[in-house]
Amino acid sequence: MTREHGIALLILAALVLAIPSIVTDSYVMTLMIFSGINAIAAIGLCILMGSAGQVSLGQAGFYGIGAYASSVLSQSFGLPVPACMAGAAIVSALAAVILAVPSLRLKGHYLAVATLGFGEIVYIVLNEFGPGGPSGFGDIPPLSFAGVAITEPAHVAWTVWGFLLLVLVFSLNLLNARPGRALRALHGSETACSAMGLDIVRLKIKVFVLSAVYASIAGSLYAHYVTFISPSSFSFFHSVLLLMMVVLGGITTVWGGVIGAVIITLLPETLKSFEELDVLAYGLILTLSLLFLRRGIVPIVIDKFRTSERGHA
Amino acid sequence: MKPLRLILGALLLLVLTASFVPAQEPIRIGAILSVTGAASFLGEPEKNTILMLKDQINKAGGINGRPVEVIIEDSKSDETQAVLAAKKLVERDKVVAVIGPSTTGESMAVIPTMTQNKVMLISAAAGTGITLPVKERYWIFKTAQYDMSAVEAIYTTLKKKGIAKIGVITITTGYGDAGRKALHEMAPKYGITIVADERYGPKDADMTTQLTKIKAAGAQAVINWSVGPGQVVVTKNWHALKMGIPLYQSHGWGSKKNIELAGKAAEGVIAPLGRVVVWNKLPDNHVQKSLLKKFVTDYTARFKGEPGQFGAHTYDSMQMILEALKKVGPDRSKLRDYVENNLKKWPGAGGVYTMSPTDHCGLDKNAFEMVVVKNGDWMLLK
Amino acid sequence: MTVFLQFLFSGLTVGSVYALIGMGFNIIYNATSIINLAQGEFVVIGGLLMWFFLESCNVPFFAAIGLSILSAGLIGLIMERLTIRPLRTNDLLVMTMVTIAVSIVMRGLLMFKFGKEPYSYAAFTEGDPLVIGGAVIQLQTFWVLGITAACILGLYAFFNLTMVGKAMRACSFDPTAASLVGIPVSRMIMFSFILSAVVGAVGGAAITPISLMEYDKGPMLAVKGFCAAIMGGLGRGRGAIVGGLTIGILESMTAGYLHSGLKDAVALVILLAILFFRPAGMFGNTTMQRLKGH
Amino acid sequence: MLDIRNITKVFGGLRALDDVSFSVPAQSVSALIGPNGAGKTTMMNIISGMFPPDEGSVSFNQDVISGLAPAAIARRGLSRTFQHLELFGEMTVLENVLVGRYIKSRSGFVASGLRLPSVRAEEKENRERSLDILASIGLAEKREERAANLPLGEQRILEIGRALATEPTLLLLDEPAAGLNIRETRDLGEMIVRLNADRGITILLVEHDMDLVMRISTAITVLNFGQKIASGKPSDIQRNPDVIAAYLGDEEPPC
Repeated sequence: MTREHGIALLILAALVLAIPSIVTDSYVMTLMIFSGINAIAAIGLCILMGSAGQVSLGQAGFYGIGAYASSVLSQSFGLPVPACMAGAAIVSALAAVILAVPSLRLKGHYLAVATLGFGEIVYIVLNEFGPGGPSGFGDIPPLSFAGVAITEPAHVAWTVWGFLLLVLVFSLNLLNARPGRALRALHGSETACSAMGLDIVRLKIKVFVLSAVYASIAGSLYAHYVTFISPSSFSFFHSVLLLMMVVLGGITTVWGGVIGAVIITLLPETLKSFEELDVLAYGLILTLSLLFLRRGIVPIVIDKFRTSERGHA
Repeated sequence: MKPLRLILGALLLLVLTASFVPAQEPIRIGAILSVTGAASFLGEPEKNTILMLKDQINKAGGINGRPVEVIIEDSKSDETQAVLAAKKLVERDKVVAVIGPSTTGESMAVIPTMTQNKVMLISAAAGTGITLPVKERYWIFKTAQYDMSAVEAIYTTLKKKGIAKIGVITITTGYGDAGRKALHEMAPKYGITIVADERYGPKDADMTTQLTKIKAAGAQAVINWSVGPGQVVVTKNWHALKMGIPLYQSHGWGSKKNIELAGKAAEGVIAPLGRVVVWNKLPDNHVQKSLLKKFVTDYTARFKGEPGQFGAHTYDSMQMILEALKKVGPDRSKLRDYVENNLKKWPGAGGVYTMSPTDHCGLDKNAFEMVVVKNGDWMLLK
Repeated sequence: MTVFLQFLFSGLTVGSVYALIGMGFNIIYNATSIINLAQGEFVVIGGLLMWFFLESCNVPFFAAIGLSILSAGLIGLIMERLTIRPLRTNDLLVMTMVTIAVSIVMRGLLMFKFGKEPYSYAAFTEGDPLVIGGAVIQLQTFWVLGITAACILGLYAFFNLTMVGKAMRACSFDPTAASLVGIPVSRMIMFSFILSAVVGAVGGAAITPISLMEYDKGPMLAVKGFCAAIMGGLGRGRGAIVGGLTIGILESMTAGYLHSGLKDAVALVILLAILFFRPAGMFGNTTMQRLKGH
Repeated sequence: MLDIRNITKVFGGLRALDDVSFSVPAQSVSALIGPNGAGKTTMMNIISGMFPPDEGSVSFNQDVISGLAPAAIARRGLSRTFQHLELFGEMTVLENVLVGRYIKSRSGFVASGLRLPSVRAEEKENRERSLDILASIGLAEKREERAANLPLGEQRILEIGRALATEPTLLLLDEPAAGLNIRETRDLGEMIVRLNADRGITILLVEHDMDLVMRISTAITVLNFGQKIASGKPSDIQRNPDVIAAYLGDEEPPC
């Protein structure tokens, strides 16, 4: 991890600690919580796409598995929530391996459609066989740690953003060590990677699993926070939304996922005043940002910052 | 320097006088509706109805002189958005009560928020889980009839006609799923066997296959449970296949638009509909007649189209809240108590309500009339 | 047998629409390598505009079709001019995301203009459904099948017989070489958007009397059409047709013989299986795919 | 050390390699030369496992390696560079070399994410070794530069540095001097000789620059139209009439 990342993490950590004193409005707090949840899933997609160059249109599938598995484990078996989240992550990881092994032979659009198909299948299975079917099910135990329920909005925000910080630290550590460098190298040249002795297929499977586990954690947090879930929250649209977050924020750095997630989560709320036209405004803003900020917001800002720094030096 | 001081003085005066005028703080009611998204066919009439009632009450002087403000949040048919909307309404806008959400899933999703904050929610969705178990749903009411009641209305008719074997076709959404469960649950009680149980997606283009299967299974009637374009497509396919068995639709069928879209295919389709759809076919002495007449005429005059079944849901919840406000004032807890204890044989657009500490819906199968489509219009089924 | 025929007809009807959308994907993919996820919106536009001209403006039938096609082509042109051309990037991911954003804009506009309710109009020919071997077919189904066939033939003729069509094919094989021999590649890209919008719109106009049309039907149609194109091998016209019909029939047969709740899932599982065994689709040439690169 | 036995490779109807055999003795600087289209790069790709031969076999330290995946071959100590550069352009110079250290280290996903002490130790060692390599190839000062920003000559050298990081016993260099000026080529030659002498790495070189080949190599194999036409010491090759004829046909005589 470089010094810049460390500083950014510290600032973020300080902000997270200060959440209760900055945010007094519980509606804003809720927005923060959802942003954080989305950011966790987006970081996984960021690493998958930006580092390993794989596209996934089925990330909502893992998000859904995380939510459902964790809810069922905690509701039906009465296991403590952290254990359920870990269990859900294992289920998602297994699903990711099952999907990854055959799919990774596929390239580009074909891989995209395989992941899309996976996400849709998960959605249909949840709809048909999930507890509650399309209507979903509620009364999911709230987040808890060591038997103490976490329901106070500020505490939930701490939990979610705490997870986000952990995920960020883990990801940055990973990306700046042996496996992460290999992943980034994969994005650069697969030919050279194989000549360097990298086992490309295994690396790809592992990063796929990593992104699935992140999405799963996000899904579990969502389920235990809202305490009600139905398949519609885990449809293709959510996969596209996650993709949009990552592309808008910038796929080359995990911070892109965080910023993208916050923006995409807040955007519809700020557009409420457009009423009937909010869908239109949303689409226009997305189109324009993609047209003008095509490399993603974070990489552009970093470049601006670096050039201005150099200009002063 | 002088002109500035003058302006400042004028401004000060303006502010002072403004605060002296007894400008009444409006009473705020919240609403969470699926105005856009997959369930927008629900949210649209629900929203219009609320807007209309709000304007009417304000024109009549508001509640004891205080104007009513309704803050309508679009949940985009999405549970996450619904939760956000609930938090905003309850904690930021400090509303006295909340109407909606439009769907069962969204209603279930906001229940914890409402319960924690001790604010009454009058849902416009049908799911039984919304108001049951009543003990855990202290703050939650609903104005949509139970799916059970609509099913009972259909089954009563079937029994009368001597039909014992039916084919069920439902949409794969919460609406269709709830109907499907109710259909299965109630069938034994009426001696009805479900010989085929088919489903289709909300955007499917053709249901011929499912209907063919139902026919092959020897069903004596088809029951379709859906809202949106699916019910029209099923009707068209049913007609094209000349199935020779009657088609029953759910209470979601109650929009003239459906007859228009299905054309002559709709002839003979039977459905349990709320009286709001067939108000002009009711006898004059019916308790709901006059209020329905006013509701539908006003609605049609202001918005194109009819309020339909779903407009009736928010009509009733809005009227309940307004009545309670007049009686007990803008107190969250007193409003809830009033709705729970004081609405007995209360005529609304959706039926005649009797709320109690053990029933937070207050409607039964008598809220429905069995209606058949004849010559492009509704006819009460005799 | 009757039941089987009925399932087959139902599958063919739905499948031919998937095929048309799949072809729309291919036209743009061949010219630009972009997956245009706003393809479903072209179909919706076709259906809703047809309704607008027929029912709202009372234009005669053929004029209404002509006007719908013209307007759809114009919308395709505008989309290319305003988003794809200024973007000029090799980043296919960003381009594909832009098409998603554009589809949201289109949905917003359609909702604003047409509202959220479904629309329909009379079938192109009046009359009772046809009975073949005991199975019933609505007359409009023949229109859908006929229009699909006409589009296939028309596109075949266009790409093989006309100068513009040949030039577009040349661009899809090798844009650099095409521009070297003087083919205006960027204009060909523009044509591809117009053409694919028209193909989508025609399909939308034909299917609306059967399935109804509302502003937000696009994404589902796009996903199915995309699957059709992928199943047949991206960029292959013939592939999209077979892919679309296969998916349509698979769905119908699953609904008929297995369970209707699983029809989409089974179709997807088979799609995935095909991809896993033939990573470039049923007709995709793996070596071609490798040469064309990433 | 490397034995090429009767290798044949056919692309479409074209015999890119036709029954070619030669060997690379340990500690040598061997060269594979020939006019354009002679099949040199094809041979390099077959040796490194990029694609399998149609016939024949490749043995490395007495083990048959033809048919193995490129990564497996690399892990046996055979590394290579590319004629058309395959650097990780978005990564820094140092990171490029660190990727080369991949097979010589073992930290996995979880350990790295948690930054366990073992990972720190390994990272430290990898960094030191990589910096050593950069120092020895003269790129130490540019270690934080993006690889894509380097001039072509330095990119070629970086590819060699990255290959060195895998600690190979045999290094394949595919036209390392292409696009380099005379001075850069001379430096490159000196570096190759040094690698061979100091680190004991066997080198197999494909190169067009005859000057360089003749100066540094100890054994040369000549291909023409997929067939071996000569092999031997540089002095013998220079005098070989077949070789001269082949190059005259290509209008690019040796020396």
